[in-house]
Amino acid sequence: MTAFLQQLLNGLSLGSIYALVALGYTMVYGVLRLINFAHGDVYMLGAFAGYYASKLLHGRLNGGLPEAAVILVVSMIACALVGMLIERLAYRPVRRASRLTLLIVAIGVSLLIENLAQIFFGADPKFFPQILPERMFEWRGVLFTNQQILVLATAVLLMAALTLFIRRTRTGKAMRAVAHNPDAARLMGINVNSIISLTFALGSALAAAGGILVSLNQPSIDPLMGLMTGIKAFVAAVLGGIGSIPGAVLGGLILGLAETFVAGYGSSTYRDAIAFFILIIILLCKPEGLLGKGQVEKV
Amino acid sequence: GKKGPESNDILIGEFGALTGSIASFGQSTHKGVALAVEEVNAGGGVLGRKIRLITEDDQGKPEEALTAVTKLISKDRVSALIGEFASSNSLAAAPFAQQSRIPMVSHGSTNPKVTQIGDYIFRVCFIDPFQGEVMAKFARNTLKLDRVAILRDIKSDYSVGLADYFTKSFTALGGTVVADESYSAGDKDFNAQLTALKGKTPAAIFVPGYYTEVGLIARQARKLGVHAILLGGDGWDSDKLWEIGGEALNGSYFSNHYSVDNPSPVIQGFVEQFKARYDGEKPDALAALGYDAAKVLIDAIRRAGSDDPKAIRDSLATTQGFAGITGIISLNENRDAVKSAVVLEVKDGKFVYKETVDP
Amino acid sequence: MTALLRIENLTRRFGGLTAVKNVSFSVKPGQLFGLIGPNGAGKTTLFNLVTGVYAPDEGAIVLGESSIGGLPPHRITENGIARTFQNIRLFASLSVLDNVKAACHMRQSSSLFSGLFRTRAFHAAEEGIDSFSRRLLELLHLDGLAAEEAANLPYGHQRRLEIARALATQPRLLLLDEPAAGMNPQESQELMHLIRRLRDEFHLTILLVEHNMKVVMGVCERIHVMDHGESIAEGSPEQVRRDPKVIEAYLGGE
Amino acid sequence: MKKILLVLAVLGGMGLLQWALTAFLLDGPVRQGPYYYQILMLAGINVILAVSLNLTNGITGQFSIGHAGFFAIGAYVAASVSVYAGPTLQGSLAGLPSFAADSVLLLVASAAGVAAAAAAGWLVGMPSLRLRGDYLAIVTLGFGEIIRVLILNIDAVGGARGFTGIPRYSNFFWVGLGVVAAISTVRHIVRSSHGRALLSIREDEIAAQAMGVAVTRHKVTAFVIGAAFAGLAGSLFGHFTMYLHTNSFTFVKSFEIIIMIALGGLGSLAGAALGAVVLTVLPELFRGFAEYRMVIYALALILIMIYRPQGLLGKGRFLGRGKDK
Amino acid sequence: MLSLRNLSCRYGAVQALTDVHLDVHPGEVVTLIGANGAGKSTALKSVAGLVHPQSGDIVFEGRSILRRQAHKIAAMGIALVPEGRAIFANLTVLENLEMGGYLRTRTQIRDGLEEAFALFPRLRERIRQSAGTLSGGEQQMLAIGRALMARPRLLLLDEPSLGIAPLLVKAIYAGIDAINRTGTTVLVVEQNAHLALRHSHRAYVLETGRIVTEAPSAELADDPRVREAYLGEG
Ligand SMILES: Nc1ncnc2c1ncn2[C@@H]1O[C@H](COP(=O)(O)OP(=O)(O)OP(=O)(O)O)[C@@H](O)[C@H]1O
Ligand SMILES: Nc1ncnc2c1ncn2[C@@H]1O[C@H](COP(=O)(O)OP(=O)(O)OP(=O)(O)O)[C@@H](O)[C@H]1O
Ligand SMILES: [Mg+2]
Ligand SMILES: [Mg+2]
Repeated sequence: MTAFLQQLLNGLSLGSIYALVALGYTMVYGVLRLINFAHGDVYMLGAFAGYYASKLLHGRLNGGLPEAAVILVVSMIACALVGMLIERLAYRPVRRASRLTLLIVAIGVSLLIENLAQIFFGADPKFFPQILPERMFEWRGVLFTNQQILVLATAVLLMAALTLFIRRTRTGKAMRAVAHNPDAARLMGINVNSIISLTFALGSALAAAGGILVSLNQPSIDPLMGLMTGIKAFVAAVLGGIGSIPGAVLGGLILGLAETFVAGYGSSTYRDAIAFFILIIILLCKPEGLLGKGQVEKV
Repeated sequence: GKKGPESNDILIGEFGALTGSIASFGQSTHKGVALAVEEVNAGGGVLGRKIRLITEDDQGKPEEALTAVTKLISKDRVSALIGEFASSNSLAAAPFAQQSRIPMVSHGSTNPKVTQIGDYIFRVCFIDPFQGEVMAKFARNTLKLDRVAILRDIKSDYSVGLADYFTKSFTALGGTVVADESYSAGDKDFNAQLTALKGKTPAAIFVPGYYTEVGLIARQARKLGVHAILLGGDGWDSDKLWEIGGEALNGSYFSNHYSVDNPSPVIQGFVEQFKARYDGEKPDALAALGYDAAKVLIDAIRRAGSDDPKAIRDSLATTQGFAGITGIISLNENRDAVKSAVVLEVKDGKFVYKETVDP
Repeated sequence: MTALLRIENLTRRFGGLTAVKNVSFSVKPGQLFGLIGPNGAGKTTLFNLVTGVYAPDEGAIVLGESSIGGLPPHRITENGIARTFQNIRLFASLSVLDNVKAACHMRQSSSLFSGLFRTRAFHAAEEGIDSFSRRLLELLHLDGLAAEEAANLPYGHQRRLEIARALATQPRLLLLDEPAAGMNPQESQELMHLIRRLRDEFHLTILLVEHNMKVVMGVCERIHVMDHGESIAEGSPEQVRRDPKVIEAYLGGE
Repeated sequence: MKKILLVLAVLGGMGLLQWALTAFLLDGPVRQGPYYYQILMLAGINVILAVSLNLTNGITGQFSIGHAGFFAIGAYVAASVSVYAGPTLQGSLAGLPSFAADSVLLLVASAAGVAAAAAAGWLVGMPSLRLRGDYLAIVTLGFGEIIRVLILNIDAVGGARGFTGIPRYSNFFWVGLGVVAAISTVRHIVRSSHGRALLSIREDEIAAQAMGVAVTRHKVTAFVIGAAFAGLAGSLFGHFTMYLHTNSFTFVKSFEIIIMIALGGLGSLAGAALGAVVLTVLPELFRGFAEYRMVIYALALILIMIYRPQGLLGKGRFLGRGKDK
Repeated sequence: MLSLRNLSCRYGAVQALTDVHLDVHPGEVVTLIGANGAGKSTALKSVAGLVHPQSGDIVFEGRSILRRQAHKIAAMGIALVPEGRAIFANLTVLENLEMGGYLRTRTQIRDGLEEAFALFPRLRERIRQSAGTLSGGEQQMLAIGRALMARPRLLLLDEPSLGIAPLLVKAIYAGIDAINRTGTTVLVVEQNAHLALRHSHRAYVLETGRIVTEAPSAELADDPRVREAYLGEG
């Protein structure tokens, strides 16, 4: 029983990482219908931004929460700028081209960031500083840390905040309008370019936050850390119903749980295969993802 | 061809993963190789000629390795090759080297099959069966353990090889392998496997992976209350191991080619030189192997007295008692390095010498 | 004469909304049959039920002797029903000619094998498709635009291309959903001639949804009126025009 | 009659080409010969991959990103046949001259590879092709990863150590024939009523159905044919490199193939072929830049797509945002 | 108020508009009629900033809006009900209407909603339905209602009667009259020329991209050439 609970917690912890990254994926997708493959790399940049920020700050603030907060904010801003820059330079020129063109550009940007990062940061892993001291807890034999809880809580909170933002605020609604019909949105007086820029800024800041929170938990960062996480997060987003914010979190958690239980109780050698298999089965039963709304198409 | 064979340099080709997912290892070995070549050139070269190292990137992909080697051999006309670190890439490239009769010295490919490709293929590292046996003997005879679990990197031939040979030797010595779990290089979450292992209460866990993952594995294991001794192979050797794993690693053991604490002036000289050349970075096992591979090759060229590939091959085959950083290297009739291994204990960021195991 | 199409007690719901409620009528072979009603009455939904886009919740759809309710769309087309769409759905980036040719696939295609090896049968079939498609384009006055990309056509031409494409499936029954929308009076007039001509030349039965009363009253021999998913009247154009229920719900007093 | 002549001409042409390549590149005066030959072979194999994926992605409009999975199946199955059944077969072919015997063995092995990949295509396509867009993409991606993990765990094909000992049966003669076969098959399909049916599915599934196109059947057919050619590419690949490792078949490889067809111009056959060649040659041209090589490559990719969003040879306007409107 | 001067517009090789001159004075309802493909929609899209003409000028209230972005033009008080409706298919009816009032305050939106529902009671019944599942005519109502939410000073309508039942067509044109009375200027493109001429002050006839006639609507309705070509008479 303890082992089961522990695995449940392991799964939630892993899943909340996917969820956190999937949120940004789903946001950008929701607006641009773009699988932003560079998202995973922005997540990596976020972690490195945090790494260098903490090196710079070291000793200037007294550590603890304020220092952690400053590092987090600095990285989020840095990545928001990077996100906007990517959108402006790479995606905007091809926005009206086919979706596949956009996708290829995204893959290109992802490759570019990864390879530049390998050159500038070095290919070997770096230790991410423990900017928030870790504490361990035990409950009925189940062990967990404050950081695991932090990641999970952040994912859920962000999900709620983003959902409210998209549903309730004017800007949020404008985002949805741009997503569905950019030309019509312009007719409504919506500045499509700035909405898209904003979406990227927001998505990238989320990715940065994810990068830092995750690196607290798994304090080894390297230029390719976004590759696998990015793909998994994308899978999670699709599983939950791409474009749906609660879906991203649900998808992430399910993916994390699936991987964990397969590895814990089945065969860890076949972990990825079985986890993907489960996903495929879910998608075959629910073709628009768990919380996705099927594209309404009136004939 | 401006600087083709007309120029008087001796051409050596190197292929490795400078980019891609295993670039951290490829870059490390490249630093070792480059350092060796620079050092020789600074000392006047060999046979009175300079050595020119041509390095090609293979992105860590087998077919790219083959392309890189084809290019090095047919376009650049190198006299000998150094590479690759990953056995899969060596296995992809070696047949062409063999067919073209260009000697190839691998620094880190531990799969026994690599040198079986043909009589032009050599290596300066020990092979999986030996290292697996070293740790099995150490666990069984020195630490007197009888219940050990394995956590292998399923994507790495090196890790899989070590795990298999460890299992074989350890059970032959009367121990039991209580669990065999796996992960894939690049993973960052090992909680599921560790929780599963915890239930089997092993006294030690053999993790024959790379430092890139082992640090995190150690951390996560301790957080889950897994206090088994961690054991590993030369893939552990790196500064980064302690940086990432920290105290969670105290009391772990791994086999390696050499101990940095070894006061031997050769080794200390190498460490100093490496640090001076690369901004204070400490050489890891891969860098040392790259360095040795280059040195062994250059030594063979010197002894051959020519840069003719056939002559180099023949003199490589007679390498005996070469004092490298990673040990005394003698190449046997299978063109594999015969050298002893050391077992090191991780202690507060230092790798402390425990014992030497001879082949 | 037995009916070509019989709709019996057809019902379809969307959530709480009953878009088509217990509708019955039948269309005789060769008839020009009109279906009218206010916006949201359920006309397009009825078309969607007949062509298999939606499955009926209740009721039956019978074409000739066979029940087709709930069959997949391509099977229904095979049975001889073709349609145009109210919201135009052309194959946007294909040429005008290829739009029509694609619709020929069902009736006249050679096997994949003969296509791969370019057998004589293949060439014969391709020639047949080509000449048939061009004849249809001519009929709809689109022959000058054969190479044009469908998406670049103006609205009115797109509507005509939809008709040409539907004809290419060689239907017995043709469903037209607001074919005159976006046409000016003169063009609608031409459309009326065209509809009659199609009926005669292709021995078609036509079921027509249209808000342009000139067109409806001008070509239809019989008209069925729906409102809020239900049938409210049926009869000749004269009868329908004078029906007070129809005037109140749809036509308005003039 | 004309067709037989054409086939003979192609065979003869390829034979001649192979002879010339051997004479000049492999054993001959061209210094970089083997290197060029190597690139030529890989380019040919990539052309087969790109052209076949184009049938699914470009022509039928189904977004598949698991092509490397079929490539892997073809490669491993064909190689297994050669390695495990080869010796027996070789015995019964003892009378033939060696090149003929090799050819027969390669054909047998490739047939197995193609059949296995096609079967896998059917197995994946049947249930999943009713999914749309990115959902289909995920399923195909997952399939590719599943295949990779399964292979990693099969000891008979070397698992993580890789599959060694595969004889080198393929040469440019066979790869060239494969390219011709792939291009002419896809071309013939596209220019037939089946091809128009596939295009109509890409444009608008609902309308296609209404025009009597059996959408699922056509999609699956296209998918199976695409998979079969990926299997052929795999067979030729394994018998050329003589070694297989799953690192050659990750989702990154699938992406590469997609980049090829997008770069060439989605839906354009010549484009797919050109894209494959460019993408094979480009990284080689950038070798001089050492570790900046992939940076330059990525930049080149982005710039090409910005300045030529429809691809090098594409007209491309479909798969655009148009559908949202 | 609005004037198109020498406007020419091309799509690739297709010349959609050539040297078009067109004026709309404050308070007017102006109709633009023409055959299929004459370029009517292109003219409206150019004004709204959705397509960018090659030459000529568009002046709105004394300022050139030729190179302005669509959202800025919208902010100046121009609203377009586009051909094909361009509703937000996955948003609900209410959300679509709210988007129409994107540039306005909450209270203004609330008032606007009431007005839109008064004009099209059907929309109120469908308030929570996804706009994409509305019937064709309902979508058209939504598109018009959404444009009105912005309270534009210049309303551009591209075939507002398209796909609308006869009874409702009358209601829509009555609505246009009413909007016009409250001071909104209207430029309407219409195939149903009878109707449009009856409800407008002046009209232009566009033929293959050129303006061929301009006259008060009543006059035009009597012009025999127009009667034959656009009213389907004779
Ligand atoms: N898929 C759907 N989901 C929910 N409601 C739907 C759907 N399809 C149609 N409806 C509703 O059903 C009713 C009937 O729609 P339908 O399209 O059949 O009307 P119609 O008679 O064709 O109207 P119009 O003349 O305006 O085209 C409408 O109120 C519409 O909102
Ligand atoms: N995106 C486009 N690309 C190419 N040509 C176009 C495009 N849009 C319109 N055209 C062409 O421009 C011309 C004018 O089109 P426009 O849509 O303005 O006509 P219209 O008068 O509104 O016609 P309709 O009454 O059918 O709506 C037509 O010949 C049309 O084919
Ligand atoms: Mg309708
Ligand atoms: Mg128009």
